[in-house]
Amino acid sequence: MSVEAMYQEIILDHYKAKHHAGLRDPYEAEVTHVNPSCGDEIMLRVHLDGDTVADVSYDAVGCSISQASTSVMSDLVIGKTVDEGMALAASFSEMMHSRGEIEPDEDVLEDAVAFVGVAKFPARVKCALLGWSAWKDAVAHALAAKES
Amino acid sequence: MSVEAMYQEIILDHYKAKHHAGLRDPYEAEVTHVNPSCGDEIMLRVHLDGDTVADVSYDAVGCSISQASTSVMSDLVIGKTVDEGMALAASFSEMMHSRGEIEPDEDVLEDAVAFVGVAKFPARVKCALLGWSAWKDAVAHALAAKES
Amino acid sequence: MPDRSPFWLADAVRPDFPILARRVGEWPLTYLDSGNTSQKPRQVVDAIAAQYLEHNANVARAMHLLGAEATEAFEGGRAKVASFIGGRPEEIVFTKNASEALNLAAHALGQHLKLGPADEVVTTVMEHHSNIVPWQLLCERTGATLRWFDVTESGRLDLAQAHADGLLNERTKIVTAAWVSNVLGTVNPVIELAARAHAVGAVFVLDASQGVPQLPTAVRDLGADLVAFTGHKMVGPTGIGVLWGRYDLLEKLPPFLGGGEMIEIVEMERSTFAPPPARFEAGTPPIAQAVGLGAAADYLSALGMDNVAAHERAITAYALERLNAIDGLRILGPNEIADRGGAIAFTLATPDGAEVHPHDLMQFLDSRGVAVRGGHHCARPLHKRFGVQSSTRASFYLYTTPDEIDRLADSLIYTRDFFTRGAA
Amino acid sequence: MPDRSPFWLADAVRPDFPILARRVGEWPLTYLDSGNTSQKPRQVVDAIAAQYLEHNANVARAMHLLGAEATEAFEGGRAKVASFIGGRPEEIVFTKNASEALNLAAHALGQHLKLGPADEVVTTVMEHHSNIVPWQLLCERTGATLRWFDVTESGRLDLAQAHADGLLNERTKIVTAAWVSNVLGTVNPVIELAARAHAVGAVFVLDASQGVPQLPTAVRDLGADLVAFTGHKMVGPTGIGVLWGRYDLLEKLPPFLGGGEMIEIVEMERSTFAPPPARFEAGTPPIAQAVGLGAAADYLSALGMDNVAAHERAITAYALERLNAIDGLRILGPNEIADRGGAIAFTLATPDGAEVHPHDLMQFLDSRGVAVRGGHHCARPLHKRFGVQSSTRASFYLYTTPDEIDRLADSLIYTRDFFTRGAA
Ligand SMILES: Cc1ncc(COP(=O)(O)O)c(C=O)c1O
Ligand SMILES: Cc1ncc(COP(=O)(O)O)c(C=O)c1O
Repeated sequence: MSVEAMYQEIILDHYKAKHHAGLRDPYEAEVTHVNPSCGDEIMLRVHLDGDTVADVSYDAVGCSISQASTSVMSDLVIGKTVDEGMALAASFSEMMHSRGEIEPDEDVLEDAVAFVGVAKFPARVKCALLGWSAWKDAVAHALAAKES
Repeated sequence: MSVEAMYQEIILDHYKAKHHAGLRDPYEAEVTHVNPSCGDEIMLRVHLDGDTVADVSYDAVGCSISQASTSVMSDLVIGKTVDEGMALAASFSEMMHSRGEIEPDEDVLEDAVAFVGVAKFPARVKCALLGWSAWKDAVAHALAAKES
Repeated sequence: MPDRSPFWLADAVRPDFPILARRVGEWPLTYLDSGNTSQKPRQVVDAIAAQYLEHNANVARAMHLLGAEATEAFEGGRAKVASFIGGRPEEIVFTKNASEALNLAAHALGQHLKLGPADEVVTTVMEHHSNIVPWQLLCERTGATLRWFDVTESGRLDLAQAHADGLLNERTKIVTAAWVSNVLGTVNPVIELAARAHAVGAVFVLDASQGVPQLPTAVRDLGADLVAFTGHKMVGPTGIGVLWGRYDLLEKLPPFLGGGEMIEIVEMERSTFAPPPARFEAGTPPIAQAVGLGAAADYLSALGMDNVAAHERAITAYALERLNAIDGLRILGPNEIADRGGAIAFTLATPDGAEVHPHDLMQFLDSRGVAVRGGHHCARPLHKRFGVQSSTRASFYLYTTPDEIDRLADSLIYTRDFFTRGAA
Repeated sequence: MPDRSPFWLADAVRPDFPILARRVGEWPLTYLDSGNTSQKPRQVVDAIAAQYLEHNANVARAMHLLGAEATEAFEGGRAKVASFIGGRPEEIVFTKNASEALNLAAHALGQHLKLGPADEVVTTVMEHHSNIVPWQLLCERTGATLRWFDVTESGRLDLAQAHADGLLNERTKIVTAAWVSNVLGTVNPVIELAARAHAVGAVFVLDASQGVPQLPTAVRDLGADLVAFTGHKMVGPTGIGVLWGRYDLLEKLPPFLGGGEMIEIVEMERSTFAPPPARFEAGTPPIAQAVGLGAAADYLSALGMDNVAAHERAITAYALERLNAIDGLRILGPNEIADRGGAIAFTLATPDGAEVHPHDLMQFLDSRGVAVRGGHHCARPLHKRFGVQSSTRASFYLYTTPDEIDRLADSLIYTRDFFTRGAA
């Protein structure tokens, strides 16, 4: 697959106009994740309302893949339950580690299916996962905070 | 040259019965030298009487080459002036670094000419020089002590 | 040879580097990441293979035939490296890379100078992380304060500001800087820095990782007390670096790593240590790597480091010309060839002003066979100083051709236009 | 294969080691110094050459095609080494040799455990200098006390005496020992030592430099918290060593060397560090060496470490038999094959009781093509404990044949007789 095909319109659109970007209140957990090999960084907040992901807000610098993936992620998980969000994260991660050999389910992953091409470029898989890992980590923190 | 030829009778004789061995009083300087690659060690004392090397005594462990060379050295320098001893040390060192290509002067180096064969075995040159370096170092210390 | 092409060296050496004939899909490989690591000529790889297959043994402590051959080859490597930089063999300490050499310098100097809370260590904001973090860790251990030279907008050390701020003063115990910046390409005024450090009684440590590969080096003329560099950037193997030191300073430094080979007498209660360089080389040294690095020094010497430096200048000048002609491209650091090495870092924006992220840029270039580096190049503080998160870096070496620069420029334009279309 | 020779492995592998076909004058080379460093098969040398000539680039930070290939090859090496010892890739820290691995352990543990004057570190008198000096330096830095296990006359750790002396107690913070002694060949009761260390709450560090090359290794079963070993003794390249650690311990340890690759975020004021193993790998790692070590692990795995260990036992048993039959020869350490590795150190005396010095012995053997090591083998305290200044050591590996043992025995007799004649 060509690199041009990997950079699908959807990805470039999200990159140009990131959804849910910026840091907002209220939030229960804030985390910073870094991809040290390329320097991409993200600070991400999660606000839970009961079991529901009420908001995800973030401040991030990085490549189009990491930025667009974070934007798509925020679209997908906001309004879902934590469990649904985690299931999405697992599906996305599975797709990204498939080297492009899984046919992703567009009904589930929506815009995120655009990243299936990225899975063919192992060096970029980390980029696509950066926002998702930050989100999972932040949710874990938020749940832990609720417990105690 | 064969290894058997390198181990001349003279060397083995000195090895079996080391001349001037043991640590004696009086002395002006005592040094310890080590060959870390093989573990050979020597503690050596020098007693100067004016400009004359009145005694060299030592306690050493090591191979036949280092032991015999120290024994021969003590024979050569005891009773000589410091300058004569240093000149001998220089001649010996020159012979040892010649890779066996110098014809040593038996009138000057006496028994020490037996070590010319050792010069053909670079790994053993350090062995033959151990006692001589210790002697030069001890003399330097003794002279320095006299100065101050 | 007045009618020789200014780029004759590349044509002469390329047959020695079979990897440069590789293709990336339909494109020829265009390797412009030599500042990261250089390619290796057959001569170096063959020397390493011959060492393993014909002369392999441990050194120093093995005195049989193979041991003698291995020791001669290993110490021969040390002697070649020494003469390559105008030093003496006993001043060459082999480490695993430049980073270890700098950590060794930090540990040994810290202990030797009895560094404490009243002392200051000075580095620069343009350093590679390997010449920042060891000094941060040293300051953390000892309570000393880390300070640094800033840079000007054009990417030169801001000596005037440093002077005004009294950056170097009687509290300064160690000053360190890179000879050549791995990002900006800036060649720093090493002799002047050394003199300023010495004027306040400080030790001057030079990170020559990007200097030794490109410039003829006479280590004594640079004025530095300790000099670190790395094998893999000078057509040599990975797994070996060098710390050169003035012998009278090395002699005073305590050991860093302990173990076999660096000792004199070991008792369970205490040990004494060998003289330099052995004192700083604990355990089995990088034997085959020293042989390989010796072969690398021979290879470069045979070509002539003057020729290598002239080629670097010519190809960098050509690259500056081609890159400066690209709309939206902004070069970080010196934009003229004076006092400049063969690394060019830049950012690229589409006509609407949006930056093409270096990571995306790199990927597009790679798809056309052009290998550059995107990121902060182990110099995050410098990028922050320039207000950018990251950059793209093309870096050149003796085998780089003007055709490769053309392919770089064409690919940059293509990529910028792709992202411009995306915006439309 | 019931009628296979017990030494079939050597015949099978010798063609892979061209150096073993060398001659020393009129004699065939008899390489019996594998405990010092092993020879390398073509497969390992070819893997290194291919890495340099076809896939060379820096790792992790280079994301172009060659960078991806180099990263995959390098991390592939890590994965192979991990599976060779039954560990996980993220538990494998690459160092330059075993000595650096042990120094890293000493520095990181010392800081992590906040070692101080009330604490004790325990090693053994049979250690290689590389497992003594780092702990001496640690104790010097922190004020802790270094203590050690003694050995019995037969060369085993004296556990009874240690128990009686309360060697391990509530002050003990670190216990370290060799798996297999590089001098005596003793295989130490690692699992028991680990359990005793853990019983007093201490961390157990294993020097497996002579163990991993010879014995099937399942690092989790050994019970050690940190395990060090070295590439060049296991048919791998020089310039690479390994520190394996339990991940939950590695995760808690502070960095040792600072620089590129081991960081997370660098600011001039402070830095944060990457998770293990990167945290402990500052600078460009030994890339080609990791590829070579991976090939070495593959080579040994394909033969089967059970077979390698069986060969080591068989050849050592044969050597013990031949050497014990030589008048005047005294073996240091275990004289039976149980719990014994493939290194035999000995002294040799003429009938009048005079020792043939190991250095002289070695030279005579070398003149007949037999390569052994004479000296203290980086274990001076152990030699002192046995009341000898030095010894001669023959050490074997998968390619050692009974013919070679015969040549060793014949040469020893010849040399003893030469020095006997000298005495007459
Ligand atoms: C038992 C033991 N520990 C440590 C070492 C040190 O290994 P290296 O020299 O590769 O650091 C050796 C080998 O020399 C050894 O035999
Ligand atoms: C200026 C500079 N210093 C230090 C280093 C570190 O060298 P190494 O990674 O070989 O330790 C590099 C290269 O990465 C460099 O460019």
